[in-house]
Amino acid sequence: MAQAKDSFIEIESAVVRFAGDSGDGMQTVGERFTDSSAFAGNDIATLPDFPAEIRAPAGTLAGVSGFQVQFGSREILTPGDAPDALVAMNPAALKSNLPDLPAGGMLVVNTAAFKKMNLAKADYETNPLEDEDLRKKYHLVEIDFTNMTKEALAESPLKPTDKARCKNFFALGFMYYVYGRPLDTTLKFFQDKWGKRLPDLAEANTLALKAGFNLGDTMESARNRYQIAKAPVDAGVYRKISGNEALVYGLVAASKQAKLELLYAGYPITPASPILEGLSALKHFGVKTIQAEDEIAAMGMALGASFTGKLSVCATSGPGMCLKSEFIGLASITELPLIICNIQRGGPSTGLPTKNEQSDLLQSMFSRNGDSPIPIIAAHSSSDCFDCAIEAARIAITYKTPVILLSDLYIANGAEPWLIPNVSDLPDLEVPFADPNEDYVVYKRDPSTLARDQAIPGQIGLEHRIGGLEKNEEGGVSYDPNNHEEMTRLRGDKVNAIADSLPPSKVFGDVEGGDLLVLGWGGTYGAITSAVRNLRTEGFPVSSLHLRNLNPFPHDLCNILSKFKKVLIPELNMGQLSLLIRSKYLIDVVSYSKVQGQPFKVAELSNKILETIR
Amino acid sequence: MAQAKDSFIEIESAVVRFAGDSGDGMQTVGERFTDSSAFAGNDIATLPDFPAEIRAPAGTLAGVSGFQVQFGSREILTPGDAPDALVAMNPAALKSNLPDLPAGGMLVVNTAAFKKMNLAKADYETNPLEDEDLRKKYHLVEIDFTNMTKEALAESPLKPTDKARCKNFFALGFMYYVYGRPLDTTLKFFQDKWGKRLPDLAEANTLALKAGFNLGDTMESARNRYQIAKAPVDAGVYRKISGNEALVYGLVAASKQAKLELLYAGYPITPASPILEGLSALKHFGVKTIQAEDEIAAMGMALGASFTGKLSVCATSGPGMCLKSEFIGLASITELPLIICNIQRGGPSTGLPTKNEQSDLLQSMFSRNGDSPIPIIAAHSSSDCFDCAIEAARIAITYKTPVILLSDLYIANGAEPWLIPNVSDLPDLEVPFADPNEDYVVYKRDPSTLARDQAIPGQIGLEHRIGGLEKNEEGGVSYDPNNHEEMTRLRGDKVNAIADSLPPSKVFGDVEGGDLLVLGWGGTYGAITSAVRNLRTEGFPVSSLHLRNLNPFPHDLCNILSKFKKVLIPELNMGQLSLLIRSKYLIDVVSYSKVQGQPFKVAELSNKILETIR
Amino acid sequence: MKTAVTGEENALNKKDFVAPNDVRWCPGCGDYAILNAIQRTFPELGVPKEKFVVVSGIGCSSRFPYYMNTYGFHTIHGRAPTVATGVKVANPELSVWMVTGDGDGLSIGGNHLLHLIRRNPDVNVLLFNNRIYGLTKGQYSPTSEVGKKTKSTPVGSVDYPVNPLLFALGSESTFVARTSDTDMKHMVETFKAAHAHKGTSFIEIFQNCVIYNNKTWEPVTGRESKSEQSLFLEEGKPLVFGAERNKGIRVNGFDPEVVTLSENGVSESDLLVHNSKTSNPAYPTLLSQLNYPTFPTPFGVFRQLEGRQTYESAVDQQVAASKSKQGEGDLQALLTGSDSWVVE
Amino acid sequence: MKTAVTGEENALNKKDFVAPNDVRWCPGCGDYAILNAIQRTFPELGVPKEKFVVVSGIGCSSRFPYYMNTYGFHTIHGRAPTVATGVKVANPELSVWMVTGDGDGLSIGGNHLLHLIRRNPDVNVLLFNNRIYGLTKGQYSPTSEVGKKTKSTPVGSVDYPVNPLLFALGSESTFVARTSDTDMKHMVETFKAAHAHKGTSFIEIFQNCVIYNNKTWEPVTGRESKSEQSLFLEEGKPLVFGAERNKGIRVNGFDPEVVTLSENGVSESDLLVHNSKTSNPAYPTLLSQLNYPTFPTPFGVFRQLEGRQTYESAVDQQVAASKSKQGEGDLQALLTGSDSWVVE
Ligand SMILES: Cc1ncc(C[n+]2csc(CCOP(=O)(O)OP(=O)(O)O)c2C)c(N)n1
Ligand SMILES: Cc1ncc(C[n+]2csc(CCOP(=O)(O)OP(=O)(O)O)c2C)c(N)n1
Ligand code: SF4
Ligand code: SF4
Ligand SMILES: [Mg+2]
Ligand SMILES: [Mg+2]
Repeated sequence: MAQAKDSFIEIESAVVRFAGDSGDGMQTVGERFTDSSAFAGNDIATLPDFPAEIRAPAGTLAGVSGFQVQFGSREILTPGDAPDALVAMNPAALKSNLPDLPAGGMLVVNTAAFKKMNLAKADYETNPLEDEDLRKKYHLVEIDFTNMTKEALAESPLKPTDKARCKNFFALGFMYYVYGRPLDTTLKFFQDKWGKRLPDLAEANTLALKAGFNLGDTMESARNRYQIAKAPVDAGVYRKISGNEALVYGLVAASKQAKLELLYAGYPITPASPILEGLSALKHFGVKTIQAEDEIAAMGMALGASFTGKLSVCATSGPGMCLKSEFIGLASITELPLIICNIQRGGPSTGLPTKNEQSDLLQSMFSRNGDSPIPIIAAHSSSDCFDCAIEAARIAITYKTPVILLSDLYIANGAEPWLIPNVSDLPDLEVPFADPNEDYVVYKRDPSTLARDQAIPGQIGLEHRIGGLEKNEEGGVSYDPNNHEEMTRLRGDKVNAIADSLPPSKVFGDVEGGDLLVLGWGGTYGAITSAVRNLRTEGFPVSSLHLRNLNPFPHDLCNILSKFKKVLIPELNMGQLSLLIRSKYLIDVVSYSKVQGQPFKVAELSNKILETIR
Repeated sequence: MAQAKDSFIEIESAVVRFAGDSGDGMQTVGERFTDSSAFAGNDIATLPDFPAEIRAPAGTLAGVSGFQVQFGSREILTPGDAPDALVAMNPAALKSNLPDLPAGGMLVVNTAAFKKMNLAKADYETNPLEDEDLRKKYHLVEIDFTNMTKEALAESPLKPTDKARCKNFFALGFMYYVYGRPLDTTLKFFQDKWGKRLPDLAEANTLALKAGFNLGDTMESARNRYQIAKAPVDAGVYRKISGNEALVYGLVAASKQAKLELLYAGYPITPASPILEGLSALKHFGVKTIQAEDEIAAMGMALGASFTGKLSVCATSGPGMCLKSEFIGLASITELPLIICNIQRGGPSTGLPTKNEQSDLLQSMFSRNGDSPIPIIAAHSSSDCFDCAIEAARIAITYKTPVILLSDLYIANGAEPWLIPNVSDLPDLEVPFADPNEDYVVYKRDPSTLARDQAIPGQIGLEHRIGGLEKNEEGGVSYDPNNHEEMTRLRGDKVNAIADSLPPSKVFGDVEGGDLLVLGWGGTYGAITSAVRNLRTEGFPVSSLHLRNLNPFPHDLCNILSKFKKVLIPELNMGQLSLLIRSKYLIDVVSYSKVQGQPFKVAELSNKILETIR
Repeated sequence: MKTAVTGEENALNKKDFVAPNDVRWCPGCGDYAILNAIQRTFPELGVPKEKFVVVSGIGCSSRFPYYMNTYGFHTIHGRAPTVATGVKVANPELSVWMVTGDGDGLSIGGNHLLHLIRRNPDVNVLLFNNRIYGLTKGQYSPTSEVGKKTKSTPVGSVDYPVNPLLFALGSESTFVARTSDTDMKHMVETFKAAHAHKGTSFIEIFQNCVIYNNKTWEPVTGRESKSEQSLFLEEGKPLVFGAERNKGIRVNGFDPEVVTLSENGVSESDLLVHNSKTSNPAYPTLLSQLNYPTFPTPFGVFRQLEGRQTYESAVDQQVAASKSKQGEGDLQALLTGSDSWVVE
Repeated sequence: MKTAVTGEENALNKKDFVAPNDVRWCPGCGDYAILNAIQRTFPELGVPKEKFVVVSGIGCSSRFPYYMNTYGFHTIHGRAPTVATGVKVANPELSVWMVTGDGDGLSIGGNHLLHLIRRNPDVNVLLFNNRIYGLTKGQYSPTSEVGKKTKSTPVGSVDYPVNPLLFALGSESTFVARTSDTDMKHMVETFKAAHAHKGTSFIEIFQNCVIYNNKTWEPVTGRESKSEQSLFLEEGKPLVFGAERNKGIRVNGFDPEVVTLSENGVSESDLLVHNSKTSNPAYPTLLSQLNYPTFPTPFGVFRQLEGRQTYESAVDQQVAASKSKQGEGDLQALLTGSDSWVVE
């Protein structure tokens, strides 16, 4: 295995995980490593993973924070099943992350942290670094990051505690050496962030980063260096984007394209809060944001704004969705446009608030009393959140309906490179309101979309009343039996009519059918596509289809499903899409559930696929 | 058709509808007619139907209130598709009810009310009584109830307005004559209700009732009288009972049988309010009731009481169910027993609050975030609410889980005779709490039921904490991936384990299978069973099965379904049970939906059944 | 083609605000009088008809929007404040009126009402207090008296009631008033004052439910009792009441007491003088406790605090300030951000 | 076999209330001090350990029950008052303590808190006020100051804040107090007073969030500022404060003002004398408005009203009265009713 120093091993992709205490800045170094890799032309995918506590006691297992990034010269769709290299800044980080490191993996540890107290906090009875097996099983690299940082910063005017906090960048510098990453984007980051305000800090971090990098050069145990070529991506301008950022941008873009002011009302909840926070910083786009007293209020405010003709949005996560359901029913019966984003997390109840799951699909479908169908779409990756926001707005405005947009914690927090769209290429979303020169009929419908005509307050002669009691076409309260049945059917037909506007579904693999179709939705896209791609390369007759529209399903889905001998549906829940597909198409799909608060691993999926095709 | 006077025509069953203004006391006379028929030994079923407004302006169509009763010498399962006799106290009542009266039906009108103003209020341009077609089409009986009542009460000391209000009993007396009903139960009712407090009123009503009866004797147009033999029912003590009454009694009975105090928390909502009201009057049973500030609070209070080891119950209707969903998730993850009754009404949103529907089944299944399965049972008739309350309590206490009990407006308000159970025959529901002499493990499970061990505050040494974050077996907060998956599966398995405790399903008809199974649930039982019974009498190979347990389904359901060539699922919704059955058993069931705020008619169902078996 | 009906030449009148739908409250319900008062008030406010929006929750009272020929939204139980906030923030030019009941506003909807009031958008809140749940047929409400027997409290209620005015004061209200369905003139005056106030105006209206709680306010507002049991607040005037206007309210420390003028040397100058503009809420709080039978019940404006910014104008100002500071948002620049890279 | 640990011979101590779980608040969080104070208070209340139930909502503060070795229920956001009510009504013998945050209790949970307080069950409410959302990482809360910059208000918040004490007073509270995480002795005293009060006790606790709102109360409770900026309420004593105890609060009509003793002839007798038992809430309302920087901020018991029945005892009484009037319910008689008939 030994290689001549400084000779790079060319590899296709690699997975690095940084793990340490919540206070150790692991998210920051992870982000930097990602940026640097993206700028270097690799494709990337990331997985931040932090505890539910704000700052669990330092050094404890509960306080471990991690950040994993996969980068490569080919299309990277997931943050990777397991790290090739693990950086563990303290014993707790080692303890909770080591089980994920495959034998032979690179294990970088901060020896300074392996002191008695820290070991005890991590429930280690003996120092694991003294364990011979560890050395045998992994490529162990022991560095005293703490002291080496202190030495590197001997001249710095910073306080000792502040110096000590630079050790994460020392470690980052070392990993940059190992993976041949350029330092420049990170150095620029230091300048942008602290250059003006805290030049000493910028300087200290610069020194630490460089010292770490240089250490690699002088250290025997850093004997392997890896090189990853640029990924062959389409030409264009790229940026890194997280799902919540993409959602924010998509909503603002939709408001521009629809020529409607955006009003967002939300109540903080993990992992949806960054949407409220992001939009609050965009007031110069005419965006109004309200932090409501709760999720019910957020829905009510958004619905009020929708009544006045604004593009109205709220976002929350599962528990908040429970609270919105009564209002969603009102939005459905009054047929007002509204976008409701659910950034899913682990349930039920408060569940696992900082872990991932996609278990709110059936809730989205059925949380209301009565028959109250509404459209549902799901984003499949961080950048797809941008497109989904625009699609959700299109459906809401065109069909005058609340729309649920499903994202999840993994997509929301994870980041990937994004080919920045040209604003001039974005679709026109404008839909006219009722004409004040015509007689207004509240539930007069467009014959093709079945959408009702919306009139907005402030316009002369269009005064009218809406509400939650069943109405006849003219907008009067009606208890007429046949009218109720008719309106119920129309509300359903209208939602189904959305399918007429959907593009053909794109099967990845054998368009004409084959042995197995892996059907997915939401944030499992990367893992499913990677697994299917790998198996196809190996010659297996497997294909995949990833659904964006979950209600209604696209028209061609029935036909596609019928072309495959078997259908496998992997989901991070107990089989929710499965239930809908089985019921609708009467196909005996194989449901593959994982409910561990973690994304699918590509290997798990590959195994399941192989098992299914036997 | 003409018969000699006073000779009774023997018939098997009849349907009478009383209709008038909300202020006319139609519900009261309907109830009296029902009681009198029940005491006379007929089987009965009733359908009260009143407007959403408290007192819509007198005489208007919006203010019409109706009460329909079917009574017979055979088993009566529905209030009847259409009336044989309609009593219309004013033009508005005539207008809105006449479409339901089949040609040849008896039409009794209060001529005094057919004055210009009343006609206008009912949107009649001419007096319909002057229309020759009306006479041709129906057996029209015109009586000036208003004046005849006045005359009959000439001697009464009541005020003229109070006298006028006795006309409903005059009309009732007349109908008693027509259908040969005994007067005594009604006379007793007058004495019980007013004999002491308002003897003049009791006397006046007595006079009016008798005068109405006597009028029949002297009136040419009352030429037909009908006689209905006693229904051949099991021996025993009977009473009339409505669904909400039965629920109240069932809950109290369950609390006795479980040896647990009953705590009920509720927020008023139509049609569930009578449960709060009924239980509030039973404090001498140790029942505590709280009128909460809303449905969320009601759930929280009930859950708090459940934590202390009480039998906890709340009841609401659809919109209130929306509000409870977050708390139901908490009840599910903390595994606390709780009964949540949903008296369904027309949705979505506020919908048709005084009309019937069974459209909250999927909401019951899926309203929560995350995978959060909970048991669901549905009552199929008014008296069945008693048994269902006991069954819900059994499941909740035995399996430590929230249970949803579905009833509906039709069952809740409608009444039927009930063979009063012997208290000593009721099941024992007692389940022990955790033993203070053993070490307590919060999620230690009973191996057969999978229920956890519940310990209640106040007991020494069993102190513990529960909550909405995922827990490990010991009750500690756990973010461990495998633990979460394990707990999620256990919660699901526990609910499924309930099926082990269910009795075999009873197919009505061909137990060995056949051409068609009509599968139903909830309040459609009477209509489905009547239709199937009638068709079987005519020789058609149709059978039916009515589900009480909707989650989990009984084990034998799969086998039963597989024995029939076709399965028809009639529902007062857009096909909710259908969806669950299709998904679970992959059977191409025929869904038959009616969403008109009205129960199924037997004829509609019969037609659909015939169409389905072709 | 419809034309605007505003301005002098084309003055609005009551009929303009009568919706085509039949009004469906019980005959004799106090809601009719309030509807009437609003329909008389609106034409006099100088607001074009199409700018009115009436938002309500659920309850008998909340059917109100259906009977007003304006834009209207009959929402869900208890949530009208949220919809009203959304409407007002989205379009501050609209004149937003919210109708709620004692159950809708103070039972299920208390939290939203609290937050509406403290945020202070320019919304006029009319709380119809009949001390009962009308629409659900007669259960007690959060304003029902202790011991009240209703359908859900056959042996009397045990919940200590909410005082709507004290609640509003506790919610940092800038305008708190009380009026009664029995007093058309006073209602119209009060509604006009509420409209004139910039910020959330909270008005409790004593309303009679003939069916389930008949005459609940009769001891205070009834023809016979009114002069002795009602106290009409007038700005800058001493708190005087009584058929002969010979009684008044005096304070003793923080304890109010009823005194008779020219008895024991009491004169008008000893009485509390009504000042709805004190910034400390202690005075209106004290007033809110004057209740039948110990005290006459005050009607009028308890509190009117000027100068607190309305929520919608603060939101608008931040938008305007951001635009002027950062320039009108450039979507392409936003999407591109500062850390993009080019792949060729 | 476990044995009871009550009574003199077997006195409880702080350790009995320390749960085995690791405490997971941020190092330096004010919640630690409050936990400590409660763990010191409980053993001194004479309540057997197994009778304590701690109920909370969601938030950093609401993790509290996990750290107390008592019965505990960590419920859902904003709903703890409902669960606490259920527990207390179901079993009045339990000593129920509710922990909530400024977001949990006053944003999403305001309505339940209002109704808990006005119903007056004997529940002790601890509201940890750090004027921020801790657990969701730093958005403003309903108690945050206007203009506050947080994650969700990058250019400052525009919502006028809720005053927790005024809110409680507006909710008909019978016991209102304030204490601070910086003052162990005062916390323990206040918690004991709350326990002693029969009815709902509402306590606002100034709490520091080191991470998202560090030193928010420093100007009032900080070592340097405390003596000049804090006013400790003592029953029957004049409102005096200051390092030299030479300042006091006087009223002018209903307007409070700060005066210096022995300046301009001001003496103690001119000052307001603390009386937590006035039945009219005007006085505690006035106190609730004394705030930094214009006034010293009061700590202690603002209001303590005796004599209002607790909710659970009223419920129990009705049950008992019904039993003694109608006799213990007979199920068979209930089922049979009065209108049954026999089929033979
Ligand atoms: C979520 C929900 N819960 C309960 C109801 C039933 N409900 C309708 S109106 C009402 C209360 C009405 O009382 P109030 O607000 O005082 O209005 P009023 O009818 O007296 O004018 C209730 C409980 C509902 N519609 N929705
Ligand atoms: C229904 C629901 N909405 C939102 C959240 C997210 N959430 C958790 S705690 C919290 C607020 C915390 O603030 P506070 O009550 O002040 O407690 P602190 O953390 O400051 O102690 C929020 C919004 C949730 N858990 N549930
Ligand atoms: S029930 Fe009462 S409040 Fe409702 S409409 Fe009738 S009188 Fe008015
Ligand atoms: S975030 Fe703030 S309130 Fe929460 S634990 Fe940390 S310091 Fe305490
Ligand atoms: Mg009311
Ligand atoms: Mg807080």
